Amino acid sequence: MTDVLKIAVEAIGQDTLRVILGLIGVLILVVINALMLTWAERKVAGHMQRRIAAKEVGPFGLIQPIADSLKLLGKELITPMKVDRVLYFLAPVICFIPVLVSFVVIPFGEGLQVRDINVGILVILAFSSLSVLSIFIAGWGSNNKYSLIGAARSVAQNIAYEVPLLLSLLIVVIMVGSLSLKDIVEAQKGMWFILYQPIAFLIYFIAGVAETNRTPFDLPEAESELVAGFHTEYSGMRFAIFFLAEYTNIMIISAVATTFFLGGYLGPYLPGIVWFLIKTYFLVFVILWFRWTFPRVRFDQLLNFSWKILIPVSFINLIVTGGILKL
Amino acid sequence: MTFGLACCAIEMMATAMARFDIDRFGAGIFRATPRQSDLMIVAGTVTKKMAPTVVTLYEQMPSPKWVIALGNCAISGGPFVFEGQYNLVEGVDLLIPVDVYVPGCPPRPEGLLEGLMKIEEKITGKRRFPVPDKRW
Amino acid sequence: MTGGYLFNNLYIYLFLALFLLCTGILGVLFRKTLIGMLISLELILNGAGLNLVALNRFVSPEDGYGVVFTLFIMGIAASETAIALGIIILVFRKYRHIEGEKLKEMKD
Amino acid sequence: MVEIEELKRLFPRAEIAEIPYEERGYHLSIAVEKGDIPDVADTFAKKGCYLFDLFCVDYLDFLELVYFFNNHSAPYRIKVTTKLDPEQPTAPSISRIFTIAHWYEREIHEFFGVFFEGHPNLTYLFLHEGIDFYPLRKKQVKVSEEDKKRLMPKPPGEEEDTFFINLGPQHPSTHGVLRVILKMDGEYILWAEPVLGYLHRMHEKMAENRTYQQFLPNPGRMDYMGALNFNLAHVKAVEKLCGIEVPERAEYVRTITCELNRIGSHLLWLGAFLADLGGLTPFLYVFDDREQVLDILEAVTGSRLTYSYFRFGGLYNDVDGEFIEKTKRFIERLRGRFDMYNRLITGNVIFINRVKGVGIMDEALIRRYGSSGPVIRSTGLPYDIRKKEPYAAYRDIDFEIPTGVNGDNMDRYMIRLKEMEISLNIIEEAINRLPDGPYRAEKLPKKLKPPKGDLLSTVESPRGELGVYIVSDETEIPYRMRWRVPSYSNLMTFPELARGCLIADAIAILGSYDIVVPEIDR
Amino acid sequence: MTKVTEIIKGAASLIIGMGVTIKAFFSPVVTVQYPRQTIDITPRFRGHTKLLGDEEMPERTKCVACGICAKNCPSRSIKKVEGEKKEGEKKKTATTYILDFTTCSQCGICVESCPFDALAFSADYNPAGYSREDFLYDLVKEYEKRKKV
Amino acid sequence: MGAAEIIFIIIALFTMIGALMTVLSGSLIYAMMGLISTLFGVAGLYIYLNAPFLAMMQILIYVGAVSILIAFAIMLAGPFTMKPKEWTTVTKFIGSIVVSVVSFVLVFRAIMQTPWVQGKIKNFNVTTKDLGRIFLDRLAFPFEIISLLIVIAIIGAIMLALFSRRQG
Repeated sequence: MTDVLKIAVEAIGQDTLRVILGLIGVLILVVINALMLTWAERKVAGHMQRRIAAKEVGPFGLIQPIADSLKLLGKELITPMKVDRVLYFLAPVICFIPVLVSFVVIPFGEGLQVRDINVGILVILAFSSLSVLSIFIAGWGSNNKYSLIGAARSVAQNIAYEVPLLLSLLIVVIMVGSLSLKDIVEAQKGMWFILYQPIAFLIYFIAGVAETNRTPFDLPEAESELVAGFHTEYSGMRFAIFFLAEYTNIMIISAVATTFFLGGYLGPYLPGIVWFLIKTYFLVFVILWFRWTFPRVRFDQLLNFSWKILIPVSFINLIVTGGILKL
Repeated sequence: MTFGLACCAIEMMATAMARFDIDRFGAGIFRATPRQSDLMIVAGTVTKKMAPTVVTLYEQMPSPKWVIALGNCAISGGPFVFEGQYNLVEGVDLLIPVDVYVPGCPPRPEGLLEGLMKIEEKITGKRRFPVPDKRW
Repeated sequence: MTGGYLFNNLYIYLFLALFLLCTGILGVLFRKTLIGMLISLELILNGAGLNLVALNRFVSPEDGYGVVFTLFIMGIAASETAIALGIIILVFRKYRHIEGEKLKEMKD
Repeated sequence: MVEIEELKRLFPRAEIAEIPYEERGYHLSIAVEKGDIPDVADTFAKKGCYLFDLFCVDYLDFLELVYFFNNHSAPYRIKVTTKLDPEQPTAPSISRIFTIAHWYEREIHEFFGVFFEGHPNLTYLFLHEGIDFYPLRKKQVKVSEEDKKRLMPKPPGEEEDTFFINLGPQHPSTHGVLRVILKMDGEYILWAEPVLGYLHRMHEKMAENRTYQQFLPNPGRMDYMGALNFNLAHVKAVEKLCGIEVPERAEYVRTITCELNRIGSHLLWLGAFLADLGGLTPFLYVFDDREQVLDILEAVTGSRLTYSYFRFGGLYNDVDGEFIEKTKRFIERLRGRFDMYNRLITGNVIFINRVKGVGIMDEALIRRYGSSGPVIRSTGLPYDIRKKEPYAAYRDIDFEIPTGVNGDNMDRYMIRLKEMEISLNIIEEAINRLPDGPYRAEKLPKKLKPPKGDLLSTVESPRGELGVYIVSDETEIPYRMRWRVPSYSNLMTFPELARGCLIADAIAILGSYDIVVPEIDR
Repeated sequence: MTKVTEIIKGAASLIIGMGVTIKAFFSPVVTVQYPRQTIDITPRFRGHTKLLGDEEMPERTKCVACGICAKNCPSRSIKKVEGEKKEGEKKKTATTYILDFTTCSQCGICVESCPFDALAFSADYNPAGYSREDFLYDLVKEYEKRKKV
Repeated sequence: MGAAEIIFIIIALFTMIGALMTVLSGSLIYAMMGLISTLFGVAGLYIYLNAPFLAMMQILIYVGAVSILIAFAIMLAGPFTMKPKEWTTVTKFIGSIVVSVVSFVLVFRAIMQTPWVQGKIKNFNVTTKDLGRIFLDRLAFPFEIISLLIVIAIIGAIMLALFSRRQG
């Protein structure tokens, strides 16, 4: 049996047990993070609008997200009549996979990483494309015109913004010479990459906000235009999973930005994980801040912005960086 | 869910705004789609042309669900009832079951908040919030 | 045959690659719409890729040519899809359908 | 612009009479045969007039179609009437000359049963098939089978590659219960058609059942955002009809409160417009300011939204020193807030890109539709009833009318912001001049029985030109009361502006009109 | 080059906008926490109507059940006004005065038209109930309840 | 049978079922779903073949780009038609099956009869660095050609799009 395990381990990777435990940890983290963020979103929104927001349920309204999720659990699961059942059920599930997988490779602290894969960043990028797929399936399966428009928008948006996102991360990969997230963090011991590559950071962050479908790029669910976009027909727990995935995506985008540009878990005095969380949640706060400040861009402007500004700029950045590194 | 029909919708918005802040009770997220709503606030006159839509929307909401009839028009047709009227549903409770009625033309935002607490009272059986002094 | 394990067996990979190839051929032959054919084509390409990597892994593990050529295949597949998409949309705009059989004019 | 001699020469069969404007609210009355209507309309269209209103009055013996024409340069309101047979009412359609008549004629068709020859689409606009009589006829007349067939909406033909979207009746951006059918090609709109009547509350029918006084609460509920302006239009009309003098103090208070109401309305529009564009936070900021307006108005009128504060011959109750104090403080506060709005919204590059060059209107379009208010001021027409036909205390107060250049959403936005500033100036001026005296006319008849006749009263509501036309028959109850509402003609330009737009732009355009649906549906 | 300056200007405008919201984030909230706090209701607030007590005889209201208000009401909200003549008094005294608040439009015509000034607006600003019948107020009874408080 | 083997079998079955679904399902959207599951299955097989980089690239390119493009095509070509008719005539179907089965049998025999020479090194381990070396040293010319091909494809796609826009 040990023999088998050894070979299994050899075949799959390292320590299966560690991965499984890590996955459970990640799951808990994902849920807690999403709950926290719904609360934070309300509070940030509230205070930016000079009101209190969630307050009456629990101290500072901290119990509110739990109460909400319990409520959503208790809701009736409606399956609308004309939906494509398989796709309708599948979409929230698919939506959740990339979220889980991405967390596996993110280094939360020194040694606090579920699994250091030597193609780590590729894992995140590869699986993040799945979330588009889930939006597409949700939109298609819902048999609702608003959902379908939302899905179409989402697909186009993701194609457009995946490119600058990749290119700006590629710059850092070139500088480090490794695809492993741990190596990237370790390479920033002297200086954070944001100081070398502010433009890349900006492009990554903008594209990241677009990838998570947040304002000002929240076209797939643009409320004033498409009611609720791709999840118009979803209710109860299925809707909650979309919600969960959205907030976790924000977290991932911020976490990757932290790892790539802000020195990850590096920082004086405090333990690594604290630094990591501080940096990540600061970026999350900025994303929330965006949402409660800006109006939404228009669809064609969104695409033009990516194709005409972000992609050329990041190409130039890439070429210049490559040239400087070789010289 | 946002379901502003008429005048009262403005007061409903006012309730969500900074001065009254319905979000304190965790009820701040007005969803535009019935699938994700728990409470339907019918704020305004329901006409006969609108009635089928109201019913559909109510049916599209996942249970458990509640309804507040906000304003006199939604309760009984309000000031628009007269003999020979041809386009009014005289009270939304003729179409869908209503849990709490908030009268007024339009009701003040406090009225809506009070209605919300009444809903909670109906669900849990007790009132968590202090009762403000009754004014005469 | 290396080892007793299924996943260390060259033949199983070859079999899977062949399976993908044949289903792909099946799809290309009988699918009605152009998109359907395109999808089936992807299956064939995948089969080829799998074949290459498996042979690379078991027959000549010293170098990575199979892997590299699979990457080439991916590049080709992506560009092929882009072009095919363009053509399909063009056909759709012109004929209002995307059914391969009905496109008699293309033969002339 | 319009000369009587010329008209007499052109239409020898018509009865043309000059009307004392001060008493009746319009200048010229022309009675023509129904066959001449298209010619008359054509003449006025060539002279640069717009169709102010088109409606019908049922006199039992005959139906009277009333056309009101006006022009934007100097108000010269012309009433054109024609008599129709009540049994088989038919009239020629003028929807080809004035596009807005398309909808007015549909309205008359379903409410009176008048068949318009040459009208392309006489289907239900306000009503639905459950109502099988013509509601506004004095005697109950059943809808004929033939008419019923005509009224049923024709399903628009679905072609390949296009699909239909129902924007509303329950949709977050329609500000109420407006339904717009959009025919889309992907994200682009090919064709749009508003469907009204989801909030038709029968105000005009109700007016025929209630005394002038009992109708007081209604206008405020038509346009709950500009309740006081609507209230004023009604009160002003009845006062003119009965010859009631209004004390000067009341006039000034009316001006102040109306302007406050206008600010409140524009503020809400600002928030709602931004919410349509996806920015929610400004909505809450404007409500913060709006609550101040409401506080001021509530302290004097007792209500937050539907005030019904003006009474015939004056006001419901007087304003006090506290009101003036509060208003002055509010003026200071709001002036300070404009800078914040400019930083948050006006300068924002996303906002600018969303609104600039979208929904461009020009003068010709406006003339065909007879739009009014900030919507037309954005094209550069300085047309404002407060200035052109001054009422209340606007006679004494000098103010400028902001105009735009391009007629796009940006201009409409800028004009409304500017109008708020100007309203603040007007309020300040009016407060400084506020005379002492009674707030209500002393001698008021116990029962209002106005003399026989008709009258038009116009007011500049926050959304534009509001008109009330009253026909009195010497009883306490109006014989016919017609409300010409500004949002109606503003909204109807939507199909034309939305064509070829992205859906996001269409929603921005819809938001920029500042429509209030109950006002359109009445 | 103009494009670059445009982009920079645009970014600057966005940052200015963010400055506005972050300033609001750290400024005090304007929320009035109903039901823990309440807004001062203005004395002119128009709630439903109430009957005023007679100054001379506080046990009875000023209402003499003449029915003028019911006649003038635009939406026939005042359902029933009844009174009886007590011995030794000149006028009738109202015994029931039923107001159907659900059709009231709070316009104030009844208050204005009352020749005895017996009606006024109450400051009952937050009514809510479980059925329509909750708002069929009998104003005479309301008056008696109020007297006790 | 270890855990790894069970997972391997599951992945293999997943791939095969996905492939069958791709060709046999009636609606294009399900075909796409089948393709995606096949792609994932193949990616899993690549991991078993010690090529994790390739597996990730497989997902990134195939799932992230190719299938999204296909989704786009489905959406553009068949707007709001949930299930475009896919089934063809029976004769054609039988013919196709015969062709594929015959080719399957023939190639399978060929595979089984070929004496495969197994490599000497047991641990196959090609790192990303090695791949880069191969690309830019020994296979620089094909790499350039592929790059050229992709550029041509991009230009061609743009041309097609412009052409179709002019038509529409």
